[in-house]
Amino acid sequence: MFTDLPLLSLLIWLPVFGGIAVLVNGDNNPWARPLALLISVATLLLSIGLYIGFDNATAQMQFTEQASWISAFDINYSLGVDGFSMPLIILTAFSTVIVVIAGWEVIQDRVSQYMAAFLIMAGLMIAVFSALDAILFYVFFEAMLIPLFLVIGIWGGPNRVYATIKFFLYTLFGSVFLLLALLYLHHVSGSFSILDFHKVGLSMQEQIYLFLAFLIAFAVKVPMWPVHTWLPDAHVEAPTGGSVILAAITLKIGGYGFLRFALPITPDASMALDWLIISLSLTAVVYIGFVALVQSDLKKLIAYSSIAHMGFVTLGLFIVFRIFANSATGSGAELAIEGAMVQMISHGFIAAAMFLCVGVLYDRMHTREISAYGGVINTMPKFAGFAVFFAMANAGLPGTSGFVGEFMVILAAFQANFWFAFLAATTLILGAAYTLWMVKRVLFGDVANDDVAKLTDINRREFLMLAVLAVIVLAIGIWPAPVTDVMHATVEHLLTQISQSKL
Amino acid sequence: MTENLLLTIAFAPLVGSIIAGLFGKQVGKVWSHRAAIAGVATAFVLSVWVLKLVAVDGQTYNEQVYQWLQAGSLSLEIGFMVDALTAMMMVVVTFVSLMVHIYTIGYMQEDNGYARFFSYISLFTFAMLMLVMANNFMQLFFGWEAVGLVSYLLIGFWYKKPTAIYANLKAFLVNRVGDFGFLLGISGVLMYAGSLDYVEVFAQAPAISEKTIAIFSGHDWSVMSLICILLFIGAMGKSAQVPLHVWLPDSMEGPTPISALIHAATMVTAGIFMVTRMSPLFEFSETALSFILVIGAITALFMGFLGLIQNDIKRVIAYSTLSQLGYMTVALGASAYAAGVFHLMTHAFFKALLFLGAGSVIIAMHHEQDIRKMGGLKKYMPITYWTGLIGSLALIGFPGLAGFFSKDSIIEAVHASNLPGSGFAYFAVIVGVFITALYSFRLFFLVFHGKERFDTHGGHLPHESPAVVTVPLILLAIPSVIAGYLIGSMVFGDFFGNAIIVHADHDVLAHHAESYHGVIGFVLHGLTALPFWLAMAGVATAYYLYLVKPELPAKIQQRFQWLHRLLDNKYGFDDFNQIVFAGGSRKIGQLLWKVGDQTIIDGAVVNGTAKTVGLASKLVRHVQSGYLYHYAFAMIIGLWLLLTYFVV
Amino acid sequence: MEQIVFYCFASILLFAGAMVVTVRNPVRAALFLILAFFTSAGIWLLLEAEFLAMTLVLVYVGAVMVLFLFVVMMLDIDLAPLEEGFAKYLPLGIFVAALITIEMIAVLGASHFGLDIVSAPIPHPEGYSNTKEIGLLLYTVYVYPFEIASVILTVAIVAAITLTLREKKSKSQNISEQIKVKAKDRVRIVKMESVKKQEAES
Amino acid sequence: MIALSDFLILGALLFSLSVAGIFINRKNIIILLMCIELMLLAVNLNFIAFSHYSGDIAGQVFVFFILTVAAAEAAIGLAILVVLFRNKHTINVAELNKLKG
Repeated sequence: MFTDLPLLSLLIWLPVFGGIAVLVNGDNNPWARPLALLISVATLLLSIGLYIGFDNATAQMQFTEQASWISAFDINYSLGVDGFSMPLIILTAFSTVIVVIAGWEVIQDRVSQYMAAFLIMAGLMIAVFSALDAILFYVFFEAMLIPLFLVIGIWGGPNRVYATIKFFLYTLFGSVFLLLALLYLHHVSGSFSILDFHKVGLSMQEQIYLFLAFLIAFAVKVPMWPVHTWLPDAHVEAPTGGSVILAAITLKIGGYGFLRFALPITPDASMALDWLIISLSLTAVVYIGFVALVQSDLKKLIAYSSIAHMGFVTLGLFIVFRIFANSATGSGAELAIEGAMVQMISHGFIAAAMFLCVGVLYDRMHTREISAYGGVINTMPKFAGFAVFFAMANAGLPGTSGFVGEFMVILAAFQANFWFAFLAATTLILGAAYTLWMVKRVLFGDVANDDVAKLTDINRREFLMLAVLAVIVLAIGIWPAPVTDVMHATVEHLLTQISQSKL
Repeated sequence: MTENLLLTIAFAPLVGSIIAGLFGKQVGKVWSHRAAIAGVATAFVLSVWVLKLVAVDGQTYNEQVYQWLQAGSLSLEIGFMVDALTAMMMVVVTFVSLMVHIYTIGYMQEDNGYARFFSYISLFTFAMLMLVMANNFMQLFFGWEAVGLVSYLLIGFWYKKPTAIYANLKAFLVNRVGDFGFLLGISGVLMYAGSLDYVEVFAQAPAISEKTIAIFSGHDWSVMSLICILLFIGAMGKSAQVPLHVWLPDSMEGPTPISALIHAATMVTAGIFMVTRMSPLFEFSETALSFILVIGAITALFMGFLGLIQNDIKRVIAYSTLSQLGYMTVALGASAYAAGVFHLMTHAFFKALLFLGAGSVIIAMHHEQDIRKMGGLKKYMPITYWTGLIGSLALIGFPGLAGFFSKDSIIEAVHASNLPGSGFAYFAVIVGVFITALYSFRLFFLVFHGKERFDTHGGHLPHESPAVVTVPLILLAIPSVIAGYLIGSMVFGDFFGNAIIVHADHDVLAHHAESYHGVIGFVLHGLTALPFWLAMAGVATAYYLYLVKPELPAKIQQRFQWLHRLLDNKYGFDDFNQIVFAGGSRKIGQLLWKVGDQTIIDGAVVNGTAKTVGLASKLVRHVQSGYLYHYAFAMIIGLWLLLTYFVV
Repeated sequence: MEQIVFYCFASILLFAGAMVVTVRNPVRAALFLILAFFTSAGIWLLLEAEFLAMTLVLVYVGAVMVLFLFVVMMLDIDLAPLEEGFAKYLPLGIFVAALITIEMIAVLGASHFGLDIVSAPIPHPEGYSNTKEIGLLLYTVYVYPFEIASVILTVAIVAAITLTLREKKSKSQNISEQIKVKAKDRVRIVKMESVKKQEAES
Repeated sequence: MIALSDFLILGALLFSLSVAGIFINRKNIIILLMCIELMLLAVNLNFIAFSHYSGDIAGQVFVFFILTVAAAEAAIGLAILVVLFRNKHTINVAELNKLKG
């Protein structure tokens, strides 16, 4: 039933045109919010259709669509999803709903523009995940930045200009190299199809250069140490919705890029340079863990914790070569890649929830300084319950989704090298330390000041969005199989791809 | 045994927890505790049934409930495994938990977080059951962390108390250090066994013990030793072994019922349970066993000393718990797993009894916990007094009471062990007996005998606690007396069957089993043995120091000031952790953030690039003067240059 | 004969050009520019470009230069500051100009474009019309550029007018507004205590 | 006969004169405009001379276009000048540097 529809096109263009419709409606229109909600929910429902119609058994691209776009350069409008992109698309659609709800009362200024920006962004991000043509991917990859740039630049905090420019320049800097790499690949393969890129043979030197180009482009997005400093600034200045999308989706594009481009196109270079990524990832986990510990700004702390968590993603993706070399049992490589994917998805929910929690506090107190809080649990018990829950999830407590990815990656990392696992596992301590210390200072204790005493507990809207997230985080933690089942075939396919040398 | 039965046992407390926790306000106080108690009671009754099925009918169970995750050929599952060890733990856990639930009705009556408290302790019961019933490492880790979470929540139950929220953070983080090792150990198991299922892993154990791993290049370590030590680090965190013991005394900031349930009877014994469960692995590594033995001995002895100078009633018992956990660990190290678990069980009863008794005293004293401000409570609180006496005697190993059997079998086992470090361990446990008796009866005499030093609050004399408090005391006192008589089957018999595997060359208990001829003989033998006389000496010393000559302890303290200071600072562990780990990591964080992120990356690289571009533009901008004639001049010069180029 | 005319015109042209750049008064400069255009029209006639010579006189002298004169006279220009640095930059100007001249002559001089290299063209036959030839070319080969040029001119006209158009206050009526006016908008009735009575009483 | 080079040199001299004019009249924008007209005249002279000597009428067509564009340029230039003067009450180039970086 679903396969007859051009589902991916619908998923891309429904929010985009819906967003435009909201925008055209004007600011004073009371329908801006309900309309945006309607569109986002419709998108989510469509994306669930993707899940239902998805065939777990094959690694082939599914729901493919193909149309000529710029025939002179052989650029096509070609779409399709596999086990990597499908969950991310659902995540995107879901986050958009949450963002719309989160901005419901909070955004009073230019409502329709705000909603439209997020809807359009959702469409563009779904397009990034489903594009099978390199140029199409690149166009959406870049276009997606524009709404985000506007969101931070218009609804952001006092230092938003610095943050947006930093964010924009960083990411643009990276994507220039991506474009170069894609053009070169077109030159070699004679096509812009990503799947053709996967098949094209490349010499070691070519692969190294291409890999470095991909690395720069995607490392900025992930963000990996040391190109991570844009993220805390962007998060601090972004409005809550912006932070949610930034953490939940934008960072994932980096990880997705590694999966879609770097690993299959340049397997030999990935293998030769895996030490680089692994060391950067471990640095991210340990170094950033310590940095997060001393943050005095709530959002910065969570932003840094995001970087540390994304370190697990890149770690999981690039330890596979070492696992192949050590191959004790053979299932470590699957564990690593799937762990990285699960970590991405779970981080999407948890980081979103954490930022929403900060947003709830910020809406009431208008400060993000940890020292301004204390004893919030006394006045906001329901909120505190959620906050502690998400903090525990952030610290990787079993039974929450935060545990699954970390657990899988650490298990796999041990098979690559004991010390990888050792350093990665420090997150158990560091993650708990920075998260729970923050919880202690913000939530627990006696009421710290009059402002805290005047706080009101979360309303139904806030309760709803946090509860939905909590249920999902719990569900994935208790039964992650539905998430991983969809990617088995794709992971197997990727592993055969990268285990065959292209030389 | 069916899956539904086990699911009911595990989930009944969870249902109770959810009702009390999420709907506590709607259903009210009474229904909150009814729901929670109903859940736990169901679990207890069914657990007893399971124990009967295992012990009498000889059934075991090991099935998966559902597949948690699959990756490649690896399948991670949630499932239950029930054998004698599990069944015993289930009964102990649910029984103590049930007692604590009932007791809580009285103890927490006036607290605002009444329903929340019930929700937490029921949740704890669920988590602990998941831990003991697990049939694989992943689920074990789930339960492991879940009990840690509940412990965190309960220590910080009174979240307004700064010390409580400090203690709960500390407890969680120290536990996480243990979990760090534990998780690495699990990773090792997966790598070398290719599975996380107990049965499959244990089947692989002989093969794994052959392998080596080069952690530092050039040094080959035995994989099994590495895995076992890593796993044991997890146990050290949870079971509060030196140096990861620091959280347990502080955890007394939580309400007393949970001190009894979590921080004495059940959760802290999870490490002991885990090592016992992994006995098929640990048996292959003498290095690990030796390590366990030494760590346990250090804990048993040195934590006992600390109990001598504490004045907080709960802290004395907490240090006693630490010391007793040390005994259990020593038993594990000596491969006397059965003795360790046996002590775990008896300890669970009498330590819960002591804690609940302490709670009863605390209620009577209006939440005063300093034993220097008590005394002479015997006549006001007879039930508490007598149950407390039973608990204390059980603790010091008075012949005939539960603690005697378990402790004596441990001491004998250590004596028989010939692993490296067993000599020290034997010394530690023997001295420990004296120390245990000394601090136990110091506490006992100071609280129940002697002068009445308490503040009567204007004529309000202390009185006995209500029935919901005293009934659990009595119910716990019963097994504290009689549980020891199970020694015949549990330690020297084959109650545990295949649940515990001991290699013939370590089997210290088998040696004793030969000379074991019934309970009476064991008791009689105990009356002539060294530990008994040491214990009596301890009691006598306590009597002399605290009842006969109460001014003497202060003099001794004056005399040995350095020693007192050392003990008062708890050997400096807390200060060390505070300065080196907490302070150090904050310093590292500051350094990395300020220097690494802000100065080097942002300052030099990111903004440095921007500044360089800015500087260059500033220079170039001077060319763009805005004056027409400058541009005209430039154009003409350009023209001239072009011309010159053509001419030349 | 031709040479005499050429040198005559050439010297007048150069003189006029020199005066344009040196004379202080813009009006005079414009007038000298007109002289320069006239003489160069003469030189163009020597080159048998009758149509362009006429165009130059008609368009430039007749239109553009008149425009210049208008503007110069219309604007009340304070000349003093405009002459600053005249003497200061004179040497440099002459130097650069001389340099360019020398180099151009080196390239364009007799050694490359002398009579011996580029011979004089064959005179056109009787009945030859320069205008007709240009027209033929203009409306066939160059028809598109021609159209574009016309567009450019139109745009220029429009642009010039819009640039200089002053915003005048409209004198037109807004009838609807006039109708909507109510009495109370126009007349404000102020209530005052009558003072006369009291005066009368007192 | 008059050589082609004579015309070209005349054009060159005229051009150089206007270059010198731009230099020395650096403040007066009207004279600058006139110098540009003079420069165009020199260029046109070259075009016509070449056209004449090579017998190709196309050169004259170009002059025609140049005249057109120059007329447009003069018109707009003067219009800007008028607006400028109206707003700033000066045509001193030294004061017109508002776009300066």
